[in-house]
Amino acid sequence: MTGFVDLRDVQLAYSGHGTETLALDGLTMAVNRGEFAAVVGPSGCGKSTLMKLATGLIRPQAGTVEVAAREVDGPVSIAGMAFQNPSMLPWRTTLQNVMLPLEIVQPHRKRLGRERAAYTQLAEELLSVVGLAGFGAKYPWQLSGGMQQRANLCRALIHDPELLMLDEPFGALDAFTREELWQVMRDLHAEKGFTTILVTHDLREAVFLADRVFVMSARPGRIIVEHEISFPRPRPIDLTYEAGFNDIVHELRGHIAEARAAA
Amino acid sequence: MTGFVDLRDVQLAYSGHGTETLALDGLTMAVNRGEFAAVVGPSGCGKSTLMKLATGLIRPQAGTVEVAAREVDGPVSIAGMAFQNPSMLPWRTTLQNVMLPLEIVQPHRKRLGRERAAYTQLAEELLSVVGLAGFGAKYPWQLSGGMQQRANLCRALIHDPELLMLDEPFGALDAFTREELWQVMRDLHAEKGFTTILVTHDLREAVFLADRVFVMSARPGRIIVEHEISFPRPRPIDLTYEAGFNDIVHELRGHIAEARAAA
Amino acid sequence: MSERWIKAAPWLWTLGLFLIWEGSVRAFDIEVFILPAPTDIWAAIVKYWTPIWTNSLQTLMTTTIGFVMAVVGGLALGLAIGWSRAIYAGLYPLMIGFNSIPKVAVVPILVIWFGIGTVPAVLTAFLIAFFPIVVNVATGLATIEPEMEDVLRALGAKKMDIMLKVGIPRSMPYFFGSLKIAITLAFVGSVISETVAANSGIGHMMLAAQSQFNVPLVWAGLVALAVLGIVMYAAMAWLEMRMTGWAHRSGQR
Amino acid sequence: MSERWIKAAPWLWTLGLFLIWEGSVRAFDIEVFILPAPTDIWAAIVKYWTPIWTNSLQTLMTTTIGFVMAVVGGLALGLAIGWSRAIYAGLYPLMIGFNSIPKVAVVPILVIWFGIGTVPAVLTAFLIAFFPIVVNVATGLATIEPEMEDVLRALGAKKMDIMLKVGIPRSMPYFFGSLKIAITLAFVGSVISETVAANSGIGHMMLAAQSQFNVPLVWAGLVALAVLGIVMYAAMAWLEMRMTGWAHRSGQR
Amino acid sequence: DVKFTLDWKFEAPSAPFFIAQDRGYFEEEGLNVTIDSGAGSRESIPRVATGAYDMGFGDINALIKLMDEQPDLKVKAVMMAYERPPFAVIGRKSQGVTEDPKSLEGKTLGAPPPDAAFGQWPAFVEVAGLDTSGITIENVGFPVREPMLAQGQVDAIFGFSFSSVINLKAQGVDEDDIALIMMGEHGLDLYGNVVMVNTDFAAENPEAVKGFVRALIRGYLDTIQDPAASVPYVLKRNGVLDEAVEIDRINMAVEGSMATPAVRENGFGGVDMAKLAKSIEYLKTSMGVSDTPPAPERVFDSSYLPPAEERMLP
Ligand SMILES: Nc1ncnc2c1ncn2[C@@H]1O[C@H](COP(=O)(O)OP(=O)(O)OP(=O)(O)O)[C@@H](O)[C@H]1O
Ligand SMILES: Nc1ncnc2c1ncn2[C@@H]1O[C@H](COP(=O)(O)OP(=O)(O)OP(=O)(O)O)[C@@H](O)[C@H]1O
Ligand SMILES: [Mg+2]
Ligand SMILES: [Mg+2]
Repeated sequence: MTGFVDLRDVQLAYSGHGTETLALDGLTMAVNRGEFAAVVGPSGCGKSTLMKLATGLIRPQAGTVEVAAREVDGPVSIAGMAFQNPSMLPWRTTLQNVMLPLEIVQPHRKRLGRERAAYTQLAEELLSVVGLAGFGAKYPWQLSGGMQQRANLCRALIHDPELLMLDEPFGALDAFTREELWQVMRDLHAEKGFTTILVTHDLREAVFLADRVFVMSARPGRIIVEHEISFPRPRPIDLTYEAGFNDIVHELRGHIAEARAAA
Repeated sequence: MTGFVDLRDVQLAYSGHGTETLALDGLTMAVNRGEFAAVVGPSGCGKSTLMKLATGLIRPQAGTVEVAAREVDGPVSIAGMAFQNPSMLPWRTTLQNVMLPLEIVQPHRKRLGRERAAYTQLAEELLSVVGLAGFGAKYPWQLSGGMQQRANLCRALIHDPELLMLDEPFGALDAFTREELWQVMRDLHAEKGFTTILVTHDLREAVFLADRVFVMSARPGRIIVEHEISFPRPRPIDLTYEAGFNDIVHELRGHIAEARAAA
Repeated sequence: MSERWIKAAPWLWTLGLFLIWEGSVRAFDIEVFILPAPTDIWAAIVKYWTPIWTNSLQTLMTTTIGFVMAVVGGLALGLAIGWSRAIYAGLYPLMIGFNSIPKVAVVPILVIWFGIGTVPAVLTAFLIAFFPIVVNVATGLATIEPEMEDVLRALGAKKMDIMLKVGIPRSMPYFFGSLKIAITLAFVGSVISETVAANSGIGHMMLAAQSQFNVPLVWAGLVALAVLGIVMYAAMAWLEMRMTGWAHRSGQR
Repeated sequence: MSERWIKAAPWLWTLGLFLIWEGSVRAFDIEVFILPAPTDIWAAIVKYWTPIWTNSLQTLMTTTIGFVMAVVGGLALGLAIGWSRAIYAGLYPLMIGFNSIPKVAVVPILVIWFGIGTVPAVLTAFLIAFFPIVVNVATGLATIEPEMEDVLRALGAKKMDIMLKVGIPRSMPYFFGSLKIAITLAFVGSVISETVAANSGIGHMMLAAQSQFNVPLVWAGLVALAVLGIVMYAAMAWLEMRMTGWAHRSGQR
Repeated sequence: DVKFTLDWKFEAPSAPFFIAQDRGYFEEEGLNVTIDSGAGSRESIPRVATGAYDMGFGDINALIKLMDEQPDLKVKAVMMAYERPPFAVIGRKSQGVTEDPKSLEGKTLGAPPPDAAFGQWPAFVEVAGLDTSGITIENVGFPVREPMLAQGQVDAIFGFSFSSVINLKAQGVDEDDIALIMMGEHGLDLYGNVVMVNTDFAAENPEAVKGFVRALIRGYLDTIQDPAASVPYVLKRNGVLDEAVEIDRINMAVEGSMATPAVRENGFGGVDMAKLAKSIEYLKTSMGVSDTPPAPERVFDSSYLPPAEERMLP
């Protein structure tokens, strides 16, 4: 079975200054079209590396990476990515940062000139969905850490990507804002059906949002457990207080504990 | 009563490009010497701003800020701070970054020349406590997000500060690493008795570590609830699974929900 | 230090310099053909105001044209060098070699090709101002944080887009830093060319004054150059602040 | 493009340039005193190898001394300007004014003070190379991200410490960028000075050749300058890579 | 010790200095002389005036002009080297310039403003009776002067006979095509380069100045006697010279400027005060010397010269 995103036996080592760091080794995973996948694992195990591989930002030393049935040999243009570190461009306002993908990715790029007003409105709506109404004109360094992260999420979403890559998008948010955004993500996914890979440390987040949760081993990372989450969709937020839910969270917890111990 | 850290009726507005953002207004809070305080509140409410005020990085427009019974009129040298954004200096290795405070703060600065080996060992031990053994020679951009955050924590601790300011130090860590570091913090605090202010979004973290939890309102931020946590110390990690513990977490949750709703 | 003192500082320093200068000329009885006193220079400025003024305008014009050419060319080449390693490897050494050649040696060739007058002056200004822009832009591009590029690369952006959206804005502080260097060099370039072959311009005027042993007028020319240089520089600095305010955040508090 | 081609690129381009040059000189029958063909220049290099070599060494020495002085002085002044707004406001305009003055006008004064020979050449190299360093260092300091400074400020660091630990390292890419500009300028400076006042050095040799109308030798001198310039530049670039490798991360992958 | 600055680079016309040096004439006078190259026959005057150099070699006309402006200038001339200056207008016959100055009318002349020959143009116009209305003067720099003439972009140039003519030949202009108009031969009776001394130095070391002049005159006499033999002394110091060209140059210099009829008659190194007075009159026209010019005796002090017998040409 080949998935929409398909990594097979991938190995990746960072080299530099004479030393080599083996980040991933023998990692195999497949995510189907339209699926919502979550990746969890101990800190430094190679999750961000995995994300960069899937978008083609870096190339594996061994193994193959395929997205949409094409071998990835350079950055793929169908993805939207929220980096772990927001890395907003400091010379652009938040709104301009959010609208950046529109200036790059077709067909928006073509349309942007004519329909700038419409697109601006779209961006502003998206900002207000994440609670940043009125902050579009501010520069990124005028936002708080959590606000930057939310803007970062908007930037990943604005151009309606087929593949959404989210690297700890909610880490710096308080529980309420976080849960609100879970629901936003849930609804957007239901509506647009994009394939999503979410990296997170919050197991409840993973279980609530994902169709499948992948657990990674400690570095060098590979997938040690794949856990199907079969709660029916749409999932209400109250689900997270139910016993069945917490059982799964506990089970995943156990897997991670093992992964850490094994290292 | 004047505390070790004492903010009275503080107001702070960021200005720039013609607009003003009122971040804090009428904030009053006092933390006693040796106390472990936690600050929680919705994203963008001014928590990081509060931290910068207490260390003297910025000055309030109104009200007074006192640390160790002296009005703060510039950066205080008795504090160690872990910024929300790790901001490591890219031209230094991780070890050099961690040792930076020793090059600045007395009496280490005087001694560093003679006792470099001892200090280097101290730094390496600290790195291995947070699980970064062997990563000292790497540059910050060769670390994963969570690893950078842990190095950031080491940098705040290395010079044995009297006042420790931690701005979401565990946000990018998996649950296990996080809980391990909670215990590290707990033991260090018991041993050295520094005064600590911890900003966090994780209420369990706040309740487990703190003597007192301050809840902030939405922006413009001020303290709306002050909650004494009276669990005896040393607190075992299992405490977090007890009912009494979860009750307090739920209570705080309620306060934050109110704070958000009020905004 | 109060805002007002800082405002006044340039004037005070300049005044101080002139006072010391005047004082030492008088104290050591330095002869006018070695170093005229500021008062002598001032007298020359007043007396020869019209030629100084018209020649300054001429020099200003040639400098401006040459500088604009250098900005366009330097930016383009700097970006090209930052763009392609092949261009970098091939063209850069040649350019460095060329730049190590004193322009005064090149002026004669330009004069023989283009006749005397404005064209060689413009070209000299261009040739001399061009290099710092290239180097700084290329350095700016080379030191971009890869994380910033990744933001665009992850969108599948073409190299051109990365250049436009990240490369150029991010290297603007370097670019404007170089403009401040380039503008004064452009000035020097056109003046040098004017001394070799021109019938007008400050350089020509200074040379004519020199051959008349009118040393105060030579120095009046130098003062005119200095003033024009400062004005041009200030214009660049203003532009820099407008364009790269985001990079100068620390200055704002 | 393969690594090997990139390695070869500088040589290929240079070769190409010389071929085109030779070709056009022959095709358009350009007279030797306008533009000698590379073969003529080569002949001159061979014939006058000894003077070229000894004079080059002299120029290299003066340039190096002047450059080192400029580096020390420029770095110091750049930091001072970045340090204090009063110094910035007061000194900067004067410096810009001074820099807009062609150095060739200053050389005679230096000669009167120091006689001819090495000293004025060193000083001219210094004066001309100094400014880009100051401007770039000051620009580098002005564009530091306040977050980085905060790391030290939060520790109660003195301004001096912030300068040492953040200011200087962070502005190193700018500094080294400027060194690459400054080294070639220093070269130009000492050559200019040598043409006015020296008994040796490439500048002197070129002027002597010029007054002999030995145009191929003049060009041989230019080629020598270009080669020396490239060597010095390469040394700076190497130093840059060693010192600010952290800023050139994107180049490493 | 004497620090001496020449007017120009080390070329054949400075051979006498090096002969005096290398053949030990200076040493015989008990002098230790250092000779530096110069940047023009005017540039050396301030060098001496300020005391940066004790003595120097430069243009007497520029010296007069400077003394006129700066009456307390600490320089005086002590020995005449070029009885007749090499000031000339050099044209090309193929472009209609002949040896007759009148042929310059209606032509385009190239002139570097600081050129000493060009400096005398107004006086030359007067003595030669030229109509300047049709003459265009183009400001060309030294490096492009001869090339522009060679290329025909100008019809004639100002310059020193023994520089420009030889440079033109070096550029491949046929010797027969060169028209040399010596200003001195058409009525502009001036003096050329002199040895100058800083007046403070002269007052303190009169014997050194006398010794220097005596030794240097021996050098000049040697040169005049056998110009070609003097060239190696220069070649030794300037590796880029071409021997044949330099022999050509020194021959022209000896012929045209050093061993003139007046010198043959009166000996080398001295001046005729009447001629000097007259030349100062010319300078009023050409260089704007004021109506109260420095006295000839103030400009040139013959007291350091050896007796005339020692100065006669062989
Ligand atoms: N640019 C780099 N150069 C060298 N090593 C790197 C680089 N980036 C990451 N690494 C190393 O690769 C390993 C995996 O890093 P990665 O960022 O993928 O971890 P992660 O799973 O995202 O961790 P976290 O949860 O802490 O963000 C780490 O050990 C890290 O040190
Ligand atoms: N440098 C700045 N300039 C202008 N406004 C700023 C600046 N820094 C913060 N703000 C504004 O001040 C408010 C509070 O910011 P602060 O960083 O203190 O929030 P926070 O409580 O730390 O949020 P988070 O939990 O998301 O980190 C925000 O609305 C933010 O937009
Ligand atoms: Mg990561
Ligand atoms: Mg914050």
